[in-house]
Amino acid sequence: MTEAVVIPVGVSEPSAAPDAALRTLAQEGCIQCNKCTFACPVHRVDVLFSPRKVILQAYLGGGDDVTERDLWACLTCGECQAVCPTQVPYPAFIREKREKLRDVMDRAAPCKHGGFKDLVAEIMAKPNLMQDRRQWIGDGLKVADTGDTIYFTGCMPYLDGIFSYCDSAEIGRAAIRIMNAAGIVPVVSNLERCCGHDALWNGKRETFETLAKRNAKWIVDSGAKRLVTACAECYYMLKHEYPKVIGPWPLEVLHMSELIGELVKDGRLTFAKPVPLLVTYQDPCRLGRHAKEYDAPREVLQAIPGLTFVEMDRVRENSMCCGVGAYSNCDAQTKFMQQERLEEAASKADHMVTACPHCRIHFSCYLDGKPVDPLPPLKIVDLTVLAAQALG
Amino acid sequence: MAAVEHVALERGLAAKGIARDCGELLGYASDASFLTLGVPNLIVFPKDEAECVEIVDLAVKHGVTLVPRATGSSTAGQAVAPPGAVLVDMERVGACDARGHRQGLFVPSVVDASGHAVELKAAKADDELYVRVGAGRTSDETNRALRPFRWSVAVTPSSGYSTFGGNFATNARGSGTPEYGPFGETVNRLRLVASSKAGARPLEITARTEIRRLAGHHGLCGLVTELDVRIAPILQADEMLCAVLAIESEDPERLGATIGRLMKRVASSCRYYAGEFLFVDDAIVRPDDPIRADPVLGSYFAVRPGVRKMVLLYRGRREAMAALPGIATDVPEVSYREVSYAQFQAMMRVRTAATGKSVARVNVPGCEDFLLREPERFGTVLAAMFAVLAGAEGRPVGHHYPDGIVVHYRPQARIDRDAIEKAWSLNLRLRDAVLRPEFSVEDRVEHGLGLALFRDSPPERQKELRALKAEYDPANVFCPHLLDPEAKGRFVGSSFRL
Amino acid sequence: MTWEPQIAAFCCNWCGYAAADQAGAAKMEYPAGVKIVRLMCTGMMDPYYVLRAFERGFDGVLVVGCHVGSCHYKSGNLQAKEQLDRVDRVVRALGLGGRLAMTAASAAEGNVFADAARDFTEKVRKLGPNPLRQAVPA
Amino acid sequence: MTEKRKVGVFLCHCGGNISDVVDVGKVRDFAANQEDVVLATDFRFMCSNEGQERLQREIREKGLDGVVVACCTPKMYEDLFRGKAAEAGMNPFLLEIANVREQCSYPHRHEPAKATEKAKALVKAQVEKVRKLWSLEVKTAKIQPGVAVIGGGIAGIHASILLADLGHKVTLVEKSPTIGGNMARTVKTFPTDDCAMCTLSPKMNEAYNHENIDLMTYAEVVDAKRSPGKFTLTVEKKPRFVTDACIGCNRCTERCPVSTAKAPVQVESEWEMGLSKRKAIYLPFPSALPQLWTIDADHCFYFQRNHACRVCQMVCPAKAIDFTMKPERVAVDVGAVIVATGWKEYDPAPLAHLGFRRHKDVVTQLQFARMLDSMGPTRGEIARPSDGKPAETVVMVQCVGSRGAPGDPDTHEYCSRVCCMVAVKHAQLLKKARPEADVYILYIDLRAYGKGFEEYYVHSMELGVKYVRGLPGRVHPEGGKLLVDVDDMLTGRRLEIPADLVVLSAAMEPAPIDDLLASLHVDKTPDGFVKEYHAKINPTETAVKGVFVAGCAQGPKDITDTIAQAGAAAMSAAVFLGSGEMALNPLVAEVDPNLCRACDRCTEVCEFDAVHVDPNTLVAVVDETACEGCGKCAVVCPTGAISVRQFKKPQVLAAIDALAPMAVVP
Repeated sequence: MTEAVVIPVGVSEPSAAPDAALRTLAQEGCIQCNKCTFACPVHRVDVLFSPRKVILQAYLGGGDDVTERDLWACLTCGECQAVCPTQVPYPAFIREKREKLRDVMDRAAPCKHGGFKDLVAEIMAKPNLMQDRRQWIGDGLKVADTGDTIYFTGCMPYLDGIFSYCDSAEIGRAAIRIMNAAGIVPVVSNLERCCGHDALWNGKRETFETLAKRNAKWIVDSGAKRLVTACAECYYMLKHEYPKVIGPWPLEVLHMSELIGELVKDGRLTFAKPVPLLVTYQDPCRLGRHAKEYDAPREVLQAIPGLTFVEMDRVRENSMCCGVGAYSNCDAQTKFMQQERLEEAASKADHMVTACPHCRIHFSCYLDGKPVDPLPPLKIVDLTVLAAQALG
Repeated sequence: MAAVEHVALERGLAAKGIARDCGELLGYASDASFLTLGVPNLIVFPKDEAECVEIVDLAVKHGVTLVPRATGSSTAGQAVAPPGAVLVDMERVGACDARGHRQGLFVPSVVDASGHAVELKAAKADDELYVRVGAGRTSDETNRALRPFRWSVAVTPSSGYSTFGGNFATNARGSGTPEYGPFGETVNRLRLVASSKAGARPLEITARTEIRRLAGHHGLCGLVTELDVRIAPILQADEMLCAVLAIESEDPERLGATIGRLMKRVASSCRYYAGEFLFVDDAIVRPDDPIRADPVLGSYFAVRPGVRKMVLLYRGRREAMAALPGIATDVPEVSYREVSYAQFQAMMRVRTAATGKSVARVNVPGCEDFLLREPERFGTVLAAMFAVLAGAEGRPVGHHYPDGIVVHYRPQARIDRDAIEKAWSLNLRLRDAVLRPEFSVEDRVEHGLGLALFRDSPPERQKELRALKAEYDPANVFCPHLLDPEAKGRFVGSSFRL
Repeated sequence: MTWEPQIAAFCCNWCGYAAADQAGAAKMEYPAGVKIVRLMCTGMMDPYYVLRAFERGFDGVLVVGCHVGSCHYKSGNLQAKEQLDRVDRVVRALGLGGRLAMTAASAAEGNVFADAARDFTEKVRKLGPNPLRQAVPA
Repeated sequence: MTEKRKVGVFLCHCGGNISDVVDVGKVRDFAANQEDVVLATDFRFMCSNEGQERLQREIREKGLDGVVVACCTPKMYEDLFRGKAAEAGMNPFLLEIANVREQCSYPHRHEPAKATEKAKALVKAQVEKVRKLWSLEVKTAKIQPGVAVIGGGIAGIHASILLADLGHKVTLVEKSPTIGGNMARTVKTFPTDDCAMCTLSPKMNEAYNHENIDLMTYAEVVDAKRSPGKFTLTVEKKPRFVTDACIGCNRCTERCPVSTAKAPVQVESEWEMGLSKRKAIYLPFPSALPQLWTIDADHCFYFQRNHACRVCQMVCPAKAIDFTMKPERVAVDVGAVIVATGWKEYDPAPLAHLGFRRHKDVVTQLQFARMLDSMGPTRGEIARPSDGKPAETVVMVQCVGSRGAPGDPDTHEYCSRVCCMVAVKHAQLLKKARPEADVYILYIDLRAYGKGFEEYYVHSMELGVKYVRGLPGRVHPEGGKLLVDVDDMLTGRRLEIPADLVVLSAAMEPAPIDDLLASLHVDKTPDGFVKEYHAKINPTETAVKGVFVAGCAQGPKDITDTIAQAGAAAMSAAVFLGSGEMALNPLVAEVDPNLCRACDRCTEVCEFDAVHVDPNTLVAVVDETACEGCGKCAVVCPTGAISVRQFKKPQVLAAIDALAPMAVVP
């Protein structure tokens, strides 16, 4: 019972027995149509990179036949899966390959900040950790130690210690402002730890599971009814990956955009102040293709008075990745992907809204540096921050 | 990288800074046909005509065989290279910027029949217009660029991400073919890098007769780099008719005969844009697929056991299809329903996905698709076909073209040697059962003949191809292996031969 | 053995490291828990090193560079300051506040180095062991 | 993945300095058990010949490709040991020092146990680092022969001659029509009172005639590009409109209508500090070099009144006038550049209370110097510019524009250093010429610090020069004189000195060369003078390798010091050029092109202008001749594409991890 019977001329009998990842893949029935390669943002700038090729190579070579470049260059953005006629879960495939191969095929040079974030995650996985992660909140904002709603900040409090070019804490402040405005005093806990997104997607499942269990412990113990996060990655992880490890949640997991939509619907939140901006929206991979949440953010944008919202050409499942996945790959190619996407955005609007702090960071990083080609003026704004501006 | 001429070739490419890969190329050992001739040891990625010229020059100089491939979606083995040959990935040609990065979003340049640039905004619906595109462009990309102007490519092959270069090499058919003919008919101008004894020979071809000759050249004649491709205005909802016809029966012969007669009448009295059909079974869409919940379409997916159910889809200009409702009502076994364009597209998605693309299965090539010239024989053919298919997995689908019915069938197999080999032998039996002149059945018109080009194309076409090749490729660097009637590939999943 | 604060002292080649040599040569004493990592300039002090040191169990991180204006490379020490101020946010959020410090000592100021090493060690002693590190039985 | 290493560890007792405290045996045994360590040995004196031979023997016999010497600070013997290792055939950059003396046995000498533990950690750290190190090659870059000296003052001239005598091809670029600079204006030089021109002229001639000196006057360096070992200067030669055919007969000047009595256009002579007029075609001063006349197109009627006047052309016997001359740009490739752009005199106009420009009889020391010149505008007569009457009472005011209040935009904070002696010199020259004249010097501090200066100063008092401690509150005309109000801080008396002539000792300012410095990427100190590499020990070098500084461009100084520094600069340049090629420090930044995002952040933080993004490849490129290896770029690089050799992340981390306490939560 093996798909490794595939032995073309000149190829020796595959050594390694095909593994789980490969089986998933093959059983999804890859038909080698190459649409994945076509949709792949990495392929566009590095013609040698092709998911189809990687699949066939793994398929014929017996599982672990993956090159280091192919293993780490993938953004796991899922554009390939979105266009695949048979829904081959390529990101999941790469993820499992990374879990399996990272020891023998560690990234030659991970995106530097990624290395830093990984280390923060490693530290947060340690037992007797006493964080003081609420300094960023500042005055005038109400948070609690217990309550119905948890605001899961994610690594946001740490990001400003790494990235000079965008103030990530303002996302958190905006989120709390909005909740306060709707009469919600969210729980922000010092017990919170990294959601483990990067760990999982970079093949450190152990770290991820430790983090997941430690988070689940305090979240469940808190007795809260729902958990909200403004981060696409945290949202995807908590909602879709955590249950696989810790079982079903006793509470509801929401992305900030969903919460805002809900609050606006039942009139607990009103956007009084017009925000006269011309914006377009960047679907974050984790919120969009991975968590299938496309509409909530758009509804929020529509709800903001004075705002003009234009779509880019490639949106929703076909939206283009910000160029960096799980901080695992930022290199000579990345800049071209970001240039391409930002040119597209700039051709439509002067503000690009995203619902993921990380898309925001990666694009801002690009704009902070020197673009490869001249770009029209463009600002990257976080959805939550934008929404908070519309409060009276 | 073994052979000396390859090393020399690779050095030449390096000197010109042409993208190439000579690392592990297991991933290029096959294409969507799952056929292989071996593992190539060099693949080249030209980004424009200039680089194509360099490559052909080097190939002639070093006597290396070139095998062009596009997105690799070929289901017939065009894109696999015999030992010693070099793959040329044409995917970027004319579709990328100076840095070689693919530009998915682009402004289409549109010309008229005589090649003069045209403002698309100002164009009238009945103008004869062409979009000037690189061979690496796809109909998806091009249609996205044309949509704002309410135009689209006249003939769109079922896979919108296959390249125009590939469509021309196989002379592909697709929606639009009933009105405009196969892809080759819609090409008005061609740039081709052919060979001479001395090296590369870039040509510009504008004579329609010559273009028709070259259509379906399977890469034998050189590297196509640019084409003028016919475009057509997008039908608006109110001027469009979308119809779904359905019929079911325990007896495939009766089913086929009835539909065949109906198709013949449609062909003679309607000018339609697309005519597609599929055989529905329970597994054709996932249980959770939203289409099952559709109040109108959902019904088509309920199939009583033991019966064959065929759904036939027509789309076209309302006035050109005025006769269709009448024809349908004349046939009591057939249910007729007009649907919205959205619903039509939903059904088409199922139709496309049904071509042997299902979970937990690999597709076994072989009798991939065939053309039935005389619709009245459809019953006989279906009977013969289902007789062989009894108990096998996979489902036939097809197109109804004015010149005949194309049927696709790719058996699927669980991913283990036994299942794959069963499907394989099934295929061979299917060929024997169906590919019979007396049925007026011809092999492979949709995706080209690929490795089977010479074995399966009629003698006169073989003669024609030889003549073409002699004319355009005197250096004989392009796919000579396709001229070998004995050309054989191996299915990567078995030890069988074609 | 009883817990002794373990300090990673990142020293620039021209001032910090030379000052430590001075201190040694002058037989000035400072706690043995202070261990020096030599860098060419504090300008190459990557915030990553700070976290790595803590992750590997150091109780404190001390960065010793040149005085403002006398950096061998003009402004490396200024960049280091900027970088460390930034990463200190992370350090504090991780509950390691006060365990990161930067100071300056010229090549001649062995005493300044020795004092800094002593004072910082005492400061860290008050904070107790790095919580990321297994508590060592007292 | 680095290949398996063969590391040798050598522990030095330092004759007890180490071994009396650190248990060397324990450390040796510990070291022996470290991964990749194939040899751990100890010895009484590693730095002794015997120790070095041991090192080399073991490297040869065991084929070591990594060595850790645990001894005193690397500042002592790192180079020595690396050299020896290289002789023994090992890549010298694979040798590291574990500093167990200064860092263990000395500071922890009362805690031997702890010292020993720490020594183990230090050794382990270096072993781990060595295991991660890469072999490095010392690259060299050919240094372009030839040197450019910018500025034809005494500093530039002196430096040029020295270098030319050493056989270097020198390009001497001077922006004015003649060389000589400010020294030529200063009649006599203190403290010896010998005639400036008499000492300067021979040097000017020597420079002018030297076969190795290519003199470019009336020319300016408009751009400079640097590549490894080479500067390419773009020099713009301004058109003189007079060809080399000029025989110096002066007929043109005599007949030039500009600045004649009735002429509507009067041009002040730069050379005479505006004390006299000059023609539109002129020679700055009689002994100017080259002896080539120059047409000042801004004032010449030919240019200003569309070709109205061609007198000079008509009278020129040599047909040397050519109105069609155009500015001409030439590229000059050199290996070194000496900036000797000198100084200009501070303009006291902003100090309204001193009345400069408001009262004709207020002049600066440089103008006064011209008056003292027997060839000068007044033929040596010290007369009042207002009416030409002889000046009976002359008041000199010190620290004009220098030693100003911090932050005062109109003055400089620095001491201009030479003004005191200039005033003393001029005062006594006047006294000697006209003993009856009253000469006052108003000062705050009189700085006579140089050799023979104090005596010079005392002598001036003997001659009757009057010194008043205090600076004037105001200078105002009264009864045909200028009343100078000053409080004598020593006597407390308020003086009102009726002066015929007030002479302001205006500060030295750097010549305006911002563009030049920018294109050379040389910095300025806050006072605007060229920044030396190190104010104390590299006063003639700049942070840019191959660029040197001489004379007042670096700071105010007198001629003696200028000559001295020019010599030093020439020497530094000669040594630099002499080597013919420069060994490039391998411990500098390098870029991984596969990771570079071309974001330009490295370029922004680099103090040495050593990294640039190649616009074609869009990858950052390090200029190894310029990079100092500080590693700022590595920290700001978002992808880790750029890093400093031997201090790459894995190498530093290896050390950190090895030093870290063992008890870490797994």
